[in-house]
Amino acid sequence: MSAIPISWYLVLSAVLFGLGVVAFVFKRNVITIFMSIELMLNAVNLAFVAFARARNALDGLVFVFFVIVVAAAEAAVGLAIVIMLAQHRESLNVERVNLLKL
Amino acid sequence: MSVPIILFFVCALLAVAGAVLLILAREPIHSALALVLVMMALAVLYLLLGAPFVAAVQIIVYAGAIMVLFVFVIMLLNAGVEERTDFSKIAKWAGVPLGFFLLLLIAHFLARSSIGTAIATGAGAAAEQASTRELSVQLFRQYLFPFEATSILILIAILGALVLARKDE
Amino acid sequence: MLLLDHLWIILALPLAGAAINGLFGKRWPQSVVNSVAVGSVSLAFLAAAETVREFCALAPDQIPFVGNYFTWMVAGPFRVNFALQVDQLTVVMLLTVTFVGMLIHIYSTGYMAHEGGYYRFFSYLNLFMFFMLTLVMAANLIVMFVGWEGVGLCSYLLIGFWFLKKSAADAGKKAFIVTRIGDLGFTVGILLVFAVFQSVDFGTIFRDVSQNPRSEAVLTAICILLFTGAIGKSAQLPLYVWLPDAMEGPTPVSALIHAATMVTAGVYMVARMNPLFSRAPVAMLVVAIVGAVTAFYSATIGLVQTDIKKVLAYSTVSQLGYMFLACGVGAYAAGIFHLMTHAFFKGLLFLAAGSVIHAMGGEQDMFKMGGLRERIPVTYWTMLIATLAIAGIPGFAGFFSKDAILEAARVASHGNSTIFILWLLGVVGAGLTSFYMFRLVFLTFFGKPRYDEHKAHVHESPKNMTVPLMILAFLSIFGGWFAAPKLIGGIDHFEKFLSPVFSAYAPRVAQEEIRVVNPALPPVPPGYSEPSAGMELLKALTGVPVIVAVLGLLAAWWLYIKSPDTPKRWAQSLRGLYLLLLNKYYVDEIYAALIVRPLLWISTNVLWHVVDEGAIDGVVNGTARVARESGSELRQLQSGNERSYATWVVIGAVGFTVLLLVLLGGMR
Amino acid sequence: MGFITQHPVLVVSLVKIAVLLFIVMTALAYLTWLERKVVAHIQSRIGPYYVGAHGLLQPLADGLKFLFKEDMTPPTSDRLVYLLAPFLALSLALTAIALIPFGPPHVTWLGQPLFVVSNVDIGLLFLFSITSIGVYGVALAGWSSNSKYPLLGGLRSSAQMISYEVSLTISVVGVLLLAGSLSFNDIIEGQRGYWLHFIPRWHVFPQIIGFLCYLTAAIAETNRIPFDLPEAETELVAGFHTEYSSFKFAMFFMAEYANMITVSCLATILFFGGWLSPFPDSWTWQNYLPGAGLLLLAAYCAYDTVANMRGIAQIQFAVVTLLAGGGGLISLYPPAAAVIQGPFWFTTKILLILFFYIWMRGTLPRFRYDQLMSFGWKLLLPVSLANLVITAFVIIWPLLRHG
Repeated sequence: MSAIPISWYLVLSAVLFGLGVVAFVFKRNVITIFMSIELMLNAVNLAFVAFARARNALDGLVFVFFVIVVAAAEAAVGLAIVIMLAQHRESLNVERVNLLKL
Repeated sequence: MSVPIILFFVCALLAVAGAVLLILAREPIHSALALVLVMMALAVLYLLLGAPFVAAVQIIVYAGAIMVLFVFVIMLLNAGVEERTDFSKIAKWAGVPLGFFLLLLIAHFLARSSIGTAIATGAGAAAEQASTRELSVQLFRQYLFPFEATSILILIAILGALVLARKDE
Repeated sequence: MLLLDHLWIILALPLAGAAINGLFGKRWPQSVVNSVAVGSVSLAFLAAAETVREFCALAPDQIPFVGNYFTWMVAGPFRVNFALQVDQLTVVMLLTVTFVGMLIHIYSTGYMAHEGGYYRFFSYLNLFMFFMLTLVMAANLIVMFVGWEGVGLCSYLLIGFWFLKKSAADAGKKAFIVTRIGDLGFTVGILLVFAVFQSVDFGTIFRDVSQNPRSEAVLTAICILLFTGAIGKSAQLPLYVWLPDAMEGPTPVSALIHAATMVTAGVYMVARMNPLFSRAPVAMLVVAIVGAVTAFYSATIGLVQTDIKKVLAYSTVSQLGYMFLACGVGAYAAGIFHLMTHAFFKGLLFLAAGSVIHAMGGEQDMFKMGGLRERIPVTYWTMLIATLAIAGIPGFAGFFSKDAILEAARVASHGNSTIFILWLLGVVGAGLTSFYMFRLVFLTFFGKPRYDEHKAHVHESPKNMTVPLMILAFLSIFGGWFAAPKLIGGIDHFEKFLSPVFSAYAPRVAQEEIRVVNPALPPVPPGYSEPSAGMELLKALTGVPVIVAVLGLLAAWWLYIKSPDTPKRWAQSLRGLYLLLLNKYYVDEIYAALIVRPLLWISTNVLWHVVDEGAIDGVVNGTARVARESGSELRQLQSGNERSYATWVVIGAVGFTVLLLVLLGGMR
Repeated sequence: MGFITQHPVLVVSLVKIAVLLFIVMTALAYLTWLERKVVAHIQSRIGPYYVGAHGLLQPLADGLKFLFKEDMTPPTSDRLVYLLAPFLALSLALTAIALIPFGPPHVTWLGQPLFVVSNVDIGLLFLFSITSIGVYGVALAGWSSNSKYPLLGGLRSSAQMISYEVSLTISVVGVLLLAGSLSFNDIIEGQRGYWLHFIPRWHVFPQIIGFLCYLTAAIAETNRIPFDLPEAETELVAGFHTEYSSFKFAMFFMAEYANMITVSCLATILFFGGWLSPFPDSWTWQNYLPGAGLLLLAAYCAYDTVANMRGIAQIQFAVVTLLAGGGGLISLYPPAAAVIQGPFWFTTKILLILFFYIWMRGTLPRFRYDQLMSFGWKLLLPVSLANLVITAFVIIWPLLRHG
């Protein structure tokens, strides 16, 4: 049973994070933007777990735990907001949500 | 080629594919499914990293609860194909390339970083597995306060969601 | 040691009174306001008394007793604690202020009974007490300065108490501004003190100055600057002009602030700083000269005033002059002694005058009074006693103090012609004093009534006004008897009591002087033969001051009882002089011409039109314009488009990552 | 071949998976038969009778019917997802069963435990993670068929499943606290022994509230009556699988029954001591109970064959009789009997619970949707939470008392 370098995991997580960022900028649908945030969080989690493994300390895992919890809370509130948004203006497209625009 | 390495590559591939799909898909549901795919792959990777508990939590909470919530909302709002408006030039011309640049940058340096080259033996080595017991001990001893804090956070989140979703009489 | 450890209580009481009345008094009936105001001050007096009792139990090395409450400000070496102290000098002031203050509060409850803004008046009065006590108990110059300015503020508020009356409001402003001139000097003085001694604590300063010698020039500068403040506050030449106008305020205010306590703050300050003054002979001389000249000068003005309160005002100015004269010749004890007695009889005079005015229904012109003797006997008798006291008739408080001052001046004038002249001025001033005071009494109480019997229904004041009068009258008689034994060659207990304060840090030379004026201090220098008790008494009783006082009395009697029409004839014949005096030497007009108008012109044409409109407004508007225009430019960034925001975030992240990883050479 | 010899685990696992799949599939098929029979008898009907003796071949027939029906996909539907949904549902349902240990771990084959496909030491968590994914099958089916009834059904079921999953999990935690482990084997072994020498130390007794909560939530999870809102035919034709026909429909069908089995397995493990027998080991005769049971069955079948059966049915039943009798005889052979023990008890318990399920279905009416929701959130969740808190306190109490 041979070994997998931690760096592979880290690179993978970096790639996922980058993709998340791209998605965040690229997508226009509020919900999908939300998802891209979740994607970034996941990437970070992967990095955490990898580090935890490398330094074989459990703190990384605990952190993942917290990240997941916070993500859950965020999703709850965020989606509630999204629903409000959808009710108040018929579009989920963030570019149509521009009351702040001058 | 040994089992873990194959597994790793398969999962990594799936994850990246999922992420790309998330970007390319125009149906929100498809994006959601792609994200679920990513999460599954990550869960397997966690198993490889010898963190079965985190893997399970990942699936239960992320795939099983959060993403279901997303799907639910999408179905509720019946969110159709996203329209391709293009109001912000900067997002188009600067954002995406910069995002990729960031991606490559971080990847590059992580690959070169000292901790990156640390070797981890794959999953299956039972001794290497982070035991759930230790994890819980850590969580409830050392990280008790953050734990409580998050519980309060969740409570607040629930209340917030309720207030937002309530029909204003 | 109950109260010594909590000196702040004495301050807190009046402050609390002021706060309560000021905040809630408006809705309360007079009785409640009274009880709060008088109660707080009376308690303060009791507290002071208790403090004094505990103070007397202290060992000499514990004096001055300093109470440090909290560090107020710290800036580098500049460190100020909110500290209070008690020593003999403080004790005298404390008792005087609280006691007279209490009496005047009681008096006011009667005098102000029919006035609007009753609660406001008492709130101010209590506030004044608070600041005055702060001033008196301060253990360093800064805290003292707080009290100093505070009493100034209260004086302003109370002079302008009837702020609807323009003259009152103006008088208030005048008092404030004029004293401000002096305070400028005082402030600079304080700064200089700090610059020289690196501290503002009295104890530190005095120890320092007594141990290592300082250049006399610097000390002189300091003392003169501080004395400027005193000039302003205690209405000496040339800044006395505000005090007569201050009579616009209610009479109790004139009594408390402009006779008994506040105006004497200057004297107190000089006495307090005696270790410095004693080392600056030139400054001392200045103090003496200013004092003596003021004493004489304002006495002359007092001769011809017709307004009863104006007369008292000028007499106050002149009495203050005497105190400064005393300090100037190094007889601080005598000065403080006179301060105390003066607080009694001048307070009494004002209150009595107030009672007269009250009786006359607001009439203040003495030539519209007369023959009130039978109508208001209590007022008459008390006022008579006060007059005898101020005139320096033997046996009354004023006699002892004024005698001590003149005696000190006389002794100091040995082989010093300047001081001899000052002494001369003082003596003549004393004569004038007794003259115009008796003129006041005769005009007011004797002769036939010169007012309309039917309009003014004259009536004696109520108890709460007359009782304080009587108490003060008692004090005006016996308040000076501490010094009585000296008359028969014995010890002046008052001086003896105060001597620690003035001798502790006194320089060699100064000690000589003090010893001369203060036989209590052995050893007696050679060539000074101890005369017999009888001789001493005789000398004291037939001393020059007494003689001139009696002469003044007789003159007044002759002019205003015997042949009342003589003054008019003299006024006719000496018209120029008369007018000059009547118009107070035209000082106000001169000031207006020399200072006020140019100032107004400058501030209108230069400060207003050029500096304010041009520079300041220009800067302000310019800033606003810059902000607005840059804002309208930057607004472009705020597209309100979430995706562009996201992109900015990404750009920032990339920049930061590059910085972190590339510049800091990756993670190794 | 070398690869295989290197990794015996793979071989064994593959074989076990194959066998399990076969068993479970048949079990599913005959579960439908059982259900129909029982309900029929509850309603004093006969139920499937003519296809095979006692309708024993009915499931087979149904299966064939499904296979040959036209498989239509609505044109407006989202193809990929439409296909994905049933596969997801069924595959997940079957995967879950792979975690269930049907017998004690010490019975091994090639060094691998025989009665469980994958022996994970936090099996429970994994089981939950798999079941939690199960929602997608329904939700996606509802969405992808792009018509209103399925959409509503999908919405309902996803909402319902999320809601009840919470109380399901929480109601189980009580048991976890008692067992102090997430591994099925530990949990089961923890229930070995007796109170007062005759009451088995099963968790049902201390955790009775937890069990009731679990049962309710489980029924809701599997969309069974009285919680089968997602396919409430009176309101929305057939709920999320309205648009599905033929074999895809069958997949949903099987998935539902598979879920039932999983859930009852879990109930058995957590509350009824899994493969442990209710009797003390000292009663050695209990080793012969399986054999005896099978022989009794064989006897009955034999009688039936002779008495009532005619024609083909008679032959079929003879076969059944022979199978039962043979099985009985084999399991009377002591080593076999010892091996059979665990699975025997396990299946017995499962069968009882499944019977209960069907019984419920025959008895109870359907909830209204708002009732369902308020019941889940306002009654079930608080109760299970209270149960959890009380259990935790009872466990902690001694520690609190002395250090």
